[in-house]
Amino acid sequence: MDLYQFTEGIVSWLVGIVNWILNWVGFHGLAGWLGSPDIIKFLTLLGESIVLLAIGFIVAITMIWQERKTLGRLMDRRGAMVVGPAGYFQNIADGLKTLLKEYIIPEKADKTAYNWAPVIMIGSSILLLVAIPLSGRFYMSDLNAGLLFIFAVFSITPFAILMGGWASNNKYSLIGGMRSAAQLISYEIPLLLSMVGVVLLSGSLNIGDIVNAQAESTWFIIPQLIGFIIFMVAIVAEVERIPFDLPEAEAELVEGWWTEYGGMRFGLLMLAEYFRGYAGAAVAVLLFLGGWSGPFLPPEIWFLIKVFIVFFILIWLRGSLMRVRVDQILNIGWKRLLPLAMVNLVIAVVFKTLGWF
Amino acid sequence: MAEMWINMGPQHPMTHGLWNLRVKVDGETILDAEPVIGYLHRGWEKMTENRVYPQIIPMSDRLCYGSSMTWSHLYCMTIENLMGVEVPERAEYIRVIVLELQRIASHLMWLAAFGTDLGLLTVFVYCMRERELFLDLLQSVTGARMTYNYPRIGGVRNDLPPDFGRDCLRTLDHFEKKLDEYEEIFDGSAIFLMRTQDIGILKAADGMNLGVTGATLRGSGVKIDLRKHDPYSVYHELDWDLCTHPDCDCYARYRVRMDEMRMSCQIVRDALKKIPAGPIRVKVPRNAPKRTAFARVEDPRGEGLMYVIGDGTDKPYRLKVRSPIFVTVSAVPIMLIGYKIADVPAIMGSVDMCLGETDR
Amino acid sequence: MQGEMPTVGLSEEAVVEAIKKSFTDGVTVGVVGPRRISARVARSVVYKLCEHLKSALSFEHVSCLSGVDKVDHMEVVYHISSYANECVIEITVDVPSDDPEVDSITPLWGGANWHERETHELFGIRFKNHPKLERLLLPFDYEYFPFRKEFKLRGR
Amino acid sequence: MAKEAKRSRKNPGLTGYVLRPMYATLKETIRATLHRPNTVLYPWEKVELPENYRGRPGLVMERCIGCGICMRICPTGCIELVEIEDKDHGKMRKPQVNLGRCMMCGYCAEYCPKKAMIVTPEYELAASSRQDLIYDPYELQHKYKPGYEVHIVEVLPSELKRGAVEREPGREGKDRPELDDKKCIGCARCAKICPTGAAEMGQVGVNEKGKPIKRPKFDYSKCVGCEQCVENCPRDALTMKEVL
Repeated sequence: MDLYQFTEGIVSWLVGIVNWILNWVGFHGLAGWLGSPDIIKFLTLLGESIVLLAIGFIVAITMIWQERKTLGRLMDRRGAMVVGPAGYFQNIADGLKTLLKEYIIPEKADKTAYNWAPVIMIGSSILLLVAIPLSGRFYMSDLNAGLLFIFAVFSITPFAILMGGWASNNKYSLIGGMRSAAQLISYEIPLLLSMVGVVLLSGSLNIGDIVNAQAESTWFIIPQLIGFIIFMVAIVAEVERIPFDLPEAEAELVEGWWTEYGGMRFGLLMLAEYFRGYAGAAVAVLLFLGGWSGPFLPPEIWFLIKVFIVFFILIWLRGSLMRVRVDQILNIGWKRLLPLAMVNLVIAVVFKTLGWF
Repeated sequence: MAEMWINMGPQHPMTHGLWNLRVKVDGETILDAEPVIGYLHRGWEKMTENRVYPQIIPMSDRLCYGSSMTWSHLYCMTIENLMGVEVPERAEYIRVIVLELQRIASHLMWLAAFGTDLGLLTVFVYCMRERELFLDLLQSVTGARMTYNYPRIGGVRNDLPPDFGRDCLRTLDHFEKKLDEYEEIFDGSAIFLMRTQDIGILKAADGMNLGVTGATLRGSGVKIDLRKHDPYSVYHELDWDLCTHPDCDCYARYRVRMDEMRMSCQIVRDALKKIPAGPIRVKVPRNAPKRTAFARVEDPRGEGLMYVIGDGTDKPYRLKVRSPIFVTVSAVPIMLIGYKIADVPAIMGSVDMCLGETDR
Repeated sequence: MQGEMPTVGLSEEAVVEAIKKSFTDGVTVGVVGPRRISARVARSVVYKLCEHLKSALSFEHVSCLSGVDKVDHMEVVYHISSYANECVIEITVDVPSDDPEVDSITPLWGGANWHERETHELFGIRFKNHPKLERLLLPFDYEYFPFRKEFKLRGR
Repeated sequence: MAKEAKRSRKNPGLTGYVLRPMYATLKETIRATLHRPNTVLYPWEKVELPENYRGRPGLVMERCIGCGICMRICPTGCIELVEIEDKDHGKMRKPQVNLGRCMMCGYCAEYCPKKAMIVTPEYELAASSRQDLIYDPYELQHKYKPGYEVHIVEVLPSELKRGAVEREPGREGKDRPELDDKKCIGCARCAKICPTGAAEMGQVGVNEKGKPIKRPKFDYSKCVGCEQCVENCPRDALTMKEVL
């Protein structure tokens, strides 16, 4: 039983109850319309997306909590600790606080673009969740080219950043937005090239197939170690975390393109940041670390454990590395990662031709 | 992108205080820079003209929040020069010890801020943790954590506490181990080297002409340290070397300060070994003679100088403070021009800003 | 100058002798202590003296430049130090109150730039040939010279 | 002579070098997780203070003689003398401290001749209004513990030259008032104002009209050098003589 059937069951049951009430009241036509398969399908998809959003939200909140606690230990301090068990509800309290903040739009901002940038940001981030399965049975959509879809959606955000940075009418924001565009061209190509090796070995762009291929042979981190490293470096740039968080470089650009966003917009951007962090870690797990495969525990739990471990690496990087400069990220991307990615591709081809996978 | 002026400050994470760096950028490249200061101007020098000599000691603590001991010590030394007072030897040794501990604490605060400027918050907490140990030491001597009010005209306020030598040595041993760890985090990181090497070049000739002093100038390879070349207190009796680095860039300044922390540990150890017994404070006259005097010290940030004119009363006629950062900031444009806007925090972090003494 | 500094330079007496030889009028100079030289200079020769100090006697560094209001006249006090000779010269220049103007030494040492700007705005002493004699610390619309003695503080 | 840089310039690469800081922070993380983190949970636990910690000034009421030295030395001018009813002495002047201006320099305790002003280790001084921060002498009172008072341990320069050892100065180290006999008019204001009773009026003779001529006599063992007599003298007949 997968997520669709599960949700369909619940929806059918609920619709059955409602139909019984409607029939009892006497609205037979409405009950018949509600019971039709199209409506059931629509309601099922709606329910599925709510479940998915809730899970994404919980994972993001947990990630923020994990980041706070882990970063706290990295820095020899405690992190959030007062609200809730071990400070877990602190993020929810912070989220509620952002809701209560004043709603400020800079006077000279381009209002339309300014308002739409966070929407695109959070929208694209939620769209990422659609394509990421938690397990072979817990997914929203099983796309044939799921991997391509994920990275296509990933690449929307620099556009939102550029838009928001331009619309804020602030010099820092503008520079932040421009940096985002510059960063995009530096990491995107090594990222995709590092992925190509995995695609070659598994022979599919479908995420389920890739995971199954790993379950059959071995985790792709073993033949594709170089690819994994390149992927991790590039995904850090992709989700804009600290060695490569140039668009919001705190020390030089205040908060970069976020500078003028306050209140719940800021909260949404923050949430989107962690959605993307979740998506990045999830893709790393799916491509290189065997996805949801693992003994004893349910596959969903295994998947989330692996995601949190990969996210721990991202936090660890943040806790021990400095920010690189904008011209240096181009150097890293083009001069170091790209040749390495080529080498990695050759390795994949050799493995494939030797017939080991 | 067209050229534009960006105001970095007065409220900006890079500033470490309240000042404004106007930079003219073309894209990301800095074409021109102009520091704007004065946001913290308190008229300190004028305020001192209405206070009697001992009352100015706690005020001079407030000149710099990072290293208040050096400033109150400099003030006391200036007034001792003015009054012609001879300070007991034990007091001089105690002063050297607390000054060097203060130097370590100040450099640690600089290192913490430098790490934060480059995007690494972890080091901030680590450095503050170790700074806390030195603050605890200073607190056990002076009774306060930041504004010590410890040196007095003609000596120091009170003697060292009984177990101070033992605690101090233990702290220094622990600290030197931690210093290795910082070097692992900074020097071991390729990103740190990428961010600091060949950035913010200040040639030795430029630096000397622009009046830059202290670790910034020693980072340009000039072997000048006032503790060596204009010795005050008992520095000439202690065994130590000055630290320089020939690279002229941010990395060299970082290296010099790291070496200086080690050297300060050595000075403190040596001073604890050589400290004599005896009186710690001598009574000074209330009124200063009619003449002028000045004193120079090697502040953690550079050369500090105070120039005082006595007019025969118990208040100074004029007290002028030469703050090292005041001059270094005026030399900042030459370090910044031609680099990227992302290098501004690295360069400004490497000169160790302190606005309290700059604006006075 | 990169890297190496001359470690042994002139002694204080030699510096004083050299100044006395080059300047006969308007300069009284003497050694006041170890590594300390004091000089009182007329307004007209201060720039020439500084030029001589910089070029011939290797005084590289302006430590300090302060203005003093002596009610009937003003003074500008230079502390110029030499790394090579390891000594500091304190040059006092008298400036009349009604025409407070003195030659700027910023063309010689860039380090004097902000000191002169500060002295200008706090005491109203003008520095001739200064590249940019503008406000530095005080607000732009400030009308007084707050460090002059005629400016009384409110509190005490 | 100078200490040269230890490390030569490195050619920064991408991998390898990144691992060293990561290893260093990981060690620190494990240490922080196994032991406890370095931070102090402030409202629940507090840092131990050393004995001589300088918090707010305190007052030992019985010792205070109201000489006003603390008021005079205070750099911020936060101490004022106010009149209160004392049980034994009737009206007395005692210090009142405005903690909103106090900068905890400890000068009042250091210069207090009777060690009535002390430094207490209290540092949590937040109040809800500025008025609450003005501590009158009763609020200022604090339980005395040895170690709260500050002593000036200074030697006279003349003794330093003779190679004296450290000691706390007695009365002879204090500055003392001196009388200029010609200016004195015998108004006895100094004797009235003297908080210690060191100045007493004594008859030194009779003038041509047969009225007694009175002059103050100073008992220097009692004098604390508070300068009140000097300040209140209408004819400036008294000056402080410094003992050096």
